Amino acid sequence: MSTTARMTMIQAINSAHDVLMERDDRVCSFGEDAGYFGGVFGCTQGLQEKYGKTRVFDTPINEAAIIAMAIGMAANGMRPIAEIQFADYIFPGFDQVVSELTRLRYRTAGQYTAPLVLRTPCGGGIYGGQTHSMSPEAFFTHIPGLTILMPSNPYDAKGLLIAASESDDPVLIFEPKRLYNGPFDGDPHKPALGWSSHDQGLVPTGHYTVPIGKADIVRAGAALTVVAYGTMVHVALESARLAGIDAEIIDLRTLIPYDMETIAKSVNKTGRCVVLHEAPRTSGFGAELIAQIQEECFYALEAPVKRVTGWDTPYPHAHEWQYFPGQERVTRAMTETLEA
Amino acid sequence: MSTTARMTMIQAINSAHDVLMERDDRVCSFGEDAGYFGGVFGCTQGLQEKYGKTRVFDTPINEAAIIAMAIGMAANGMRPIAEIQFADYIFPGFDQVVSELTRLRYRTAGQYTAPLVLRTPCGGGIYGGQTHSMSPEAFFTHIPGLTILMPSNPYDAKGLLIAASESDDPVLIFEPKRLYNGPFDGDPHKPALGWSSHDQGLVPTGHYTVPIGKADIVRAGAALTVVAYGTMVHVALESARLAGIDAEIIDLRTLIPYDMETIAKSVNKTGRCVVLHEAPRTSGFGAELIAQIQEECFYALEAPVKRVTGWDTPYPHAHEWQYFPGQERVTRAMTETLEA
Amino acid sequence: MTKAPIRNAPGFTVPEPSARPGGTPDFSALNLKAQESVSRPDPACPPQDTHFIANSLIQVLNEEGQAKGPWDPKLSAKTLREGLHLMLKTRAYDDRMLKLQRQGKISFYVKCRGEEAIAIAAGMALHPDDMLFPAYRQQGLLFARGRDMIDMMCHCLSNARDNLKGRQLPVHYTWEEGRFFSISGNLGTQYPQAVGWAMASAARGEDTVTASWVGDGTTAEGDFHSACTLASVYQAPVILNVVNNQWAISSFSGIAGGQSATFAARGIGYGLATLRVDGNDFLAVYAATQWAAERARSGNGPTMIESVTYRADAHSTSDDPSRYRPKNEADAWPLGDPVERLKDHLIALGEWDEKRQTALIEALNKEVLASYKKAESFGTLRDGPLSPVPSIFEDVFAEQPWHLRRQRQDLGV
Amino acid sequence: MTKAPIRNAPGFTVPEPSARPGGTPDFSALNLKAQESVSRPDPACPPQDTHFIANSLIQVLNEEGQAKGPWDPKLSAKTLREGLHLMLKTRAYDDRMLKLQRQGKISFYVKCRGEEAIAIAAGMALHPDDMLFPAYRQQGLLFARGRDMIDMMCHCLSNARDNLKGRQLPVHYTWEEGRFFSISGNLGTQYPQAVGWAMASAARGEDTVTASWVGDGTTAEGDFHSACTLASVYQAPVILNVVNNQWAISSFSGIAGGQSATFAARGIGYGLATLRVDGNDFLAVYAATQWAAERARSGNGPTMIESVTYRADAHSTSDDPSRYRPKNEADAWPLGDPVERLKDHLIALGEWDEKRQTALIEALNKEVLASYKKAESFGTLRDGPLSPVPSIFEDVFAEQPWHLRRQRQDLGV
Ligand SMILES: Cc1ncc(C[n+]2csc(CCOP(=O)(O)OP(=O)(O)O)c2C)c(N)n1
Ligand SMILES: Cc1ncc(C[n+]2csc(CCOP(=O)(O)OP(=O)(O)O)c2C)c(N)n1
Ligand SMILES: [Mg+2]
Ligand SMILES: [Mg+2]
Repeated sequence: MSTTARMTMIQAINSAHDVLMERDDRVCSFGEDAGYFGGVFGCTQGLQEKYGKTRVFDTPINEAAIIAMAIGMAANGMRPIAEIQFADYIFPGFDQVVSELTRLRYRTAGQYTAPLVLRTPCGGGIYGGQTHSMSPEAFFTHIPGLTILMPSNPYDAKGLLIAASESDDPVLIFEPKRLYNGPFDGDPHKPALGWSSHDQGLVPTGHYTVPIGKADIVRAGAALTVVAYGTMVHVALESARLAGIDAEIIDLRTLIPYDMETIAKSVNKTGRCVVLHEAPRTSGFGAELIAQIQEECFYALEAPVKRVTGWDTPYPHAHEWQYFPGQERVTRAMTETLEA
Repeated sequence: MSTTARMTMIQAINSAHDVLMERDDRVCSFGEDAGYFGGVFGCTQGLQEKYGKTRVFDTPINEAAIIAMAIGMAANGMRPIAEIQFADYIFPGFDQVVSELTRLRYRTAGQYTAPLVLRTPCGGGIYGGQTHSMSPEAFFTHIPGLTILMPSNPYDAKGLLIAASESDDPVLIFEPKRLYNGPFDGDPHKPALGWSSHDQGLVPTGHYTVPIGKADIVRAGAALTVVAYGTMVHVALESARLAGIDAEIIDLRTLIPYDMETIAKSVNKTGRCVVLHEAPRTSGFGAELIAQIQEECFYALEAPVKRVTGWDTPYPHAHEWQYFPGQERVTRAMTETLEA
Repeated sequence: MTKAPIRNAPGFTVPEPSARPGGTPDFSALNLKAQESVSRPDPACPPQDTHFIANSLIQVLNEEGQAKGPWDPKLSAKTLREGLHLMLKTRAYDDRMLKLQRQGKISFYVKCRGEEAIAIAAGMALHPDDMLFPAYRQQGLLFARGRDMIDMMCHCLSNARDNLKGRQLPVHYTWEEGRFFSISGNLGTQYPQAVGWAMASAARGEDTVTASWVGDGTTAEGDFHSACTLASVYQAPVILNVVNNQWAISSFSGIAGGQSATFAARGIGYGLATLRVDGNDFLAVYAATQWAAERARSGNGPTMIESVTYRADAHSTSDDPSRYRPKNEADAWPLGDPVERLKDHLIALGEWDEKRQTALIEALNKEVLASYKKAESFGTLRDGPLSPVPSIFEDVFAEQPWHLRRQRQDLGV
Repeated sequence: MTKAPIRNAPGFTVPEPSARPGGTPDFSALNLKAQESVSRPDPACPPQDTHFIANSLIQVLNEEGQAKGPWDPKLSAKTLREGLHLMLKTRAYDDRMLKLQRQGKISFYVKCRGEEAIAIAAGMALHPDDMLFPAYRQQGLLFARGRDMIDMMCHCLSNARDNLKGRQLPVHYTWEEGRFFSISGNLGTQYPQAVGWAMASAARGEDTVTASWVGDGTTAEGDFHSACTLASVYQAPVILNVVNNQWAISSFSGIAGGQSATFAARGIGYGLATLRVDGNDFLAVYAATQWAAERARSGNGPTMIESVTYRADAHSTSDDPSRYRPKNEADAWPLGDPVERLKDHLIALGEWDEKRQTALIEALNKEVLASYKKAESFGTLRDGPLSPVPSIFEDVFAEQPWHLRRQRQDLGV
């Protein structure tokens, strides 16, 4: 199938489910409000009607139970895709991820595996307050055995979800909810954009994959390297454009295992680097990237690698835009890095 | 009281409880097997008999419940010290730490606070396999609002625990269980040492504190800086001694908020740095330290900062000493950093 | 080895509500027949003596608006009128706040329409020193405790006078002065904390009781089990309320196990005292709360109370229930509306009339509007003023550590 | 507001066992009187019809060694002898492994003395295709399923033939071929996973049943609640076993809420079928398992079974029970020893005698020793050989990513 269609990120995720479930009856999908209703963001809408209640269904409100159930089903030959309603609510299930999901293959020496996908909307920018805005990816990047993805557009969202479900490893996908209905460049005062005019809003209707472990250079440049993922990719693009900086902007897409080859090649070329994420700074995923960058690119670096991140506080509600690492802070970090 | 006594780390922790409970009847202590039995490592032995069952008691096996109960008690004027039997088992309570404990002061604008201490034995070196060997500190360092400590000897263990309980913030203390009964320099073939001949095994019997947020330079040196904590402090000391390297070795003691002033001063002086921890490498706490060091000491650094860590795998049982970042690996990293 | 008969397993069950949009709701499976004959055990009785109530329903107000049976708390007309007043106030407040959200003045809101009796009756039955750990749908407790409405609105407006400094989403109230704990966005987390709070009170020899509330959906969370286990083991002076309003966003109570057992029955397994009560019956909720409070206060341990009610409105301002349940489902709800039922009772007693009702509603609407005018004068989320920007770096720790100081500087504030 | 009577709260309760070291144990509160008269509902009955059993006790073997009552599974003498054989084998294995741990040959061990009937009878009553999610004290299931003892020992020795490549602590068996899941060091985590497994089986229309086991102490974990909730909502073909052996390391069952209700009663709150069974009665465990398996297999949903037993030995090789319970407590245990009781029954039937018993034990001891000699020839933890060092970097992911490849190189292997 080579037809394409304009899709929002939500539609692209929905389409990925549809493609997967059509092809493989081991694929099933569940979560809080994810069955009949199709999810509070609508990512699984229409699927229960199409595939029936034992393949698409609602779950009790217990994130540990959802993940544990998914592990049991996956170990028993299914390919579950489970939705955690908000990334902020994944922590009751953290133990099932750390102690169980990601160790099963290892501790059984391959006798049992749990190839499943957990999807969860993350990130701020929607006035969601401290319990609907978290970007908790860093916690998960420290867990051996977990593949972690974060798409920044509909095309990648669908292609990565299909790749994730077809992978033999457990995969956690963070979906930046601020991007569900359109790109967001960090400026809350602009009118909201849809995906309809965006390159990556054109999505094949059929099966395709975006490779796990491969970053995407969304803007080639020579002055400095910006490593970003999720919403921050769009903030980086717009900040560079506005400031007229010839940045090479990398959309990581896969957080674990991250594409160090692409990063190192870029930093070795530019000699300067800024790392962005919405999550708090201390022990955020940026720390890992920087530790690795300074190790591999030490002699090429002409300035310290800067990070622009959320603050080390809970995500405040009213001061959303003072918390969110927006264009002003990104531009300043790029400029300072160029001038250092 | 200025008397001192020879204590193991277990005895020092026990003594800290005793001093605290004697002085302040808001202090109470509980955990799985921590009441009548006094804890599987004996850290709270004798306390129930002395202070009674509503101050020292056993809990159901539910780490979320333990932490939640402690939050409720702390918010209601107590000063609980709760034991999590092994750090590997703290994850069922992760949500209570991330979403509740560490946000209470913030989200209530100071109307409610939860000043409490969580203590938990961590780390490897005891053939405990993947569920009795974890060093999960990095997960917690990404949570705003949590003070995190890790002592490397009896003196610090007692002084930090007293400081923690007297702090108005929630404090998580990781206790390297390999050090409970004696220092361990990373060589499993040497006969086990006790604390009796170690400087820091001499502990005041009464009240004193070790300041939170202050690192300890356990060896002054000029050739390079080693940042370590817990068991790795001893491994670093012995590795430097054996290799005859004039390392400046910093025992961090407080992980959050870490003593960047001491680290930066040292690295600016030596120009070279190695960071050590037992936990897996990717997104370990070493990444945060390195990201900050390269930012603050960039122009002083003469070589990339190296990390010596556990591998990005679950902690294997039989190959304990191939996993543990021992003397050979530490020495090699120091040497390579000196030669880089 | 034995050989079991080989049959084709029928797959697993996914519970379904009695009706979806377009269908006809049917609540008969809930067994909500008039139950005024449920006996009232002594509040100091063994828990087992209450377990039959988990499969029954405590009701005081019958269909004729009369108070009947052993659970009648025999409240004065003054108290009943106060209850009605507070419920109507809650409803007037809710309606206004919804409008404000639609106008973009506040970012989010959650109504409790149809569930007013649960918070108001409990709030009145408890002692002012008793501690409250509510969920987000018990705003009535704040009114019952006499919180200033302007303060509540300032919180929802996230303005400069928000006592939470704009840090929390609207309706996530905290009010220390009123012994009202902090509402968490994370479901159920406060339930076991309430038990810890109660234990600390008991350890100090205080005679206060702690009460907490979760929804039917939230009973599925592990923290529900934590609370029940702690309460059972330590016999803490705590009241664990389950507000079964039939829905958890789009999931009906069956998705939390409500088709297999009542939620009150969960308490049986822990040896808790268990009451199941008509949550739309002000007097029944009052009586059950009073019973449980007396039990806890006199050292006889915890009680679980399921209040059976119906979420008459959307889950929140982000929700559209017409997509998952029949539009008329609220009307089909067999337990009626709590406000109407208390009003009818007062009228039947000759202590109230429709004219006073209309006047009261009007007065409350005016009060709410006037309060809002005042609250708005302290700012709105959209137009400010908000709490000072540096406040976002405060209260993370008791004292600001170096890294937060630097981050504040980095923001230039 | 009402004013409750002001009393001094008595503080909270911390449950205590009937006796501590030096004291005299008393198990009368457990209500373990002979209960051979407990009726046996139809396995397809509504869950409620079983709830009375949660507060009773299914027993088949009476004090005279006779099989009585409606639960008697009427097994052949051959099957009974097989059960005895397997229990004795488990015991012989346990005793040898303890010695080996004391000699430093293995790093850790957990015995199941006194609880052999629970695993062996269940293992025999289930179908070989049924799936097992055990805790660490059901090693008997491996024997019941016919696992090679040498393989089990190789795992415990962490040697080159350990099928887990030395990655797990001893006794954390996995055996895919025998449909035996991976034992986790983390308590309770596998319980809700078992429900998920069962749901997948049911979704495919298979007629297999999934069974899982946790200890009394573990029932307190949130995952216990997760499993019960899932089982209740989806009516999965699963058997949820609680092995109540009175202790959780040093904490007696009261610290898990066992003084407030039986553990079987937990199931009532979820509307599960609930059985409480004499765990030291081989026939009773067999019958209960058979009942629950038949129920699940025929699409009638989940069952919770509490097996009441006693942990006759230390928690593990790291434990010293004399520090927290009376030395003679095992002797005071009213339900006796499962091996002795089955032996007495067989003797009473004229199908066994003391001589054969002695001979069997001797033969088993020999078998175990011979197996050990063989197993040891494949290596020990202390002296090797172990699985190859590079294996520590394998099986983290399906394929080794770059960072693990580098780490392997860094280790020089
Ligand atoms: C841990 C967690 N998971 C999921 C959510 C999202 N969520 C918010 S309200 C809600 C439904 C709660 O239903 P119920 O407990 O019945 O309370 P009700 O809204 O009916 O009052 C859900 C799933 C959450 N807030 N926290
Ligand atoms: C999550 C978790 N918390 C704590 C422990 C430590 N621990 C191991 S066994 C045990 C006691 C378990 O008791 P029970 O469930 O009764 O099983 P039994 O040992 O009696 O068979 C404890 C607390 C653990 N393994 N996992
Ligand atoms: Mg509800
Ligand atoms: Mg036990």
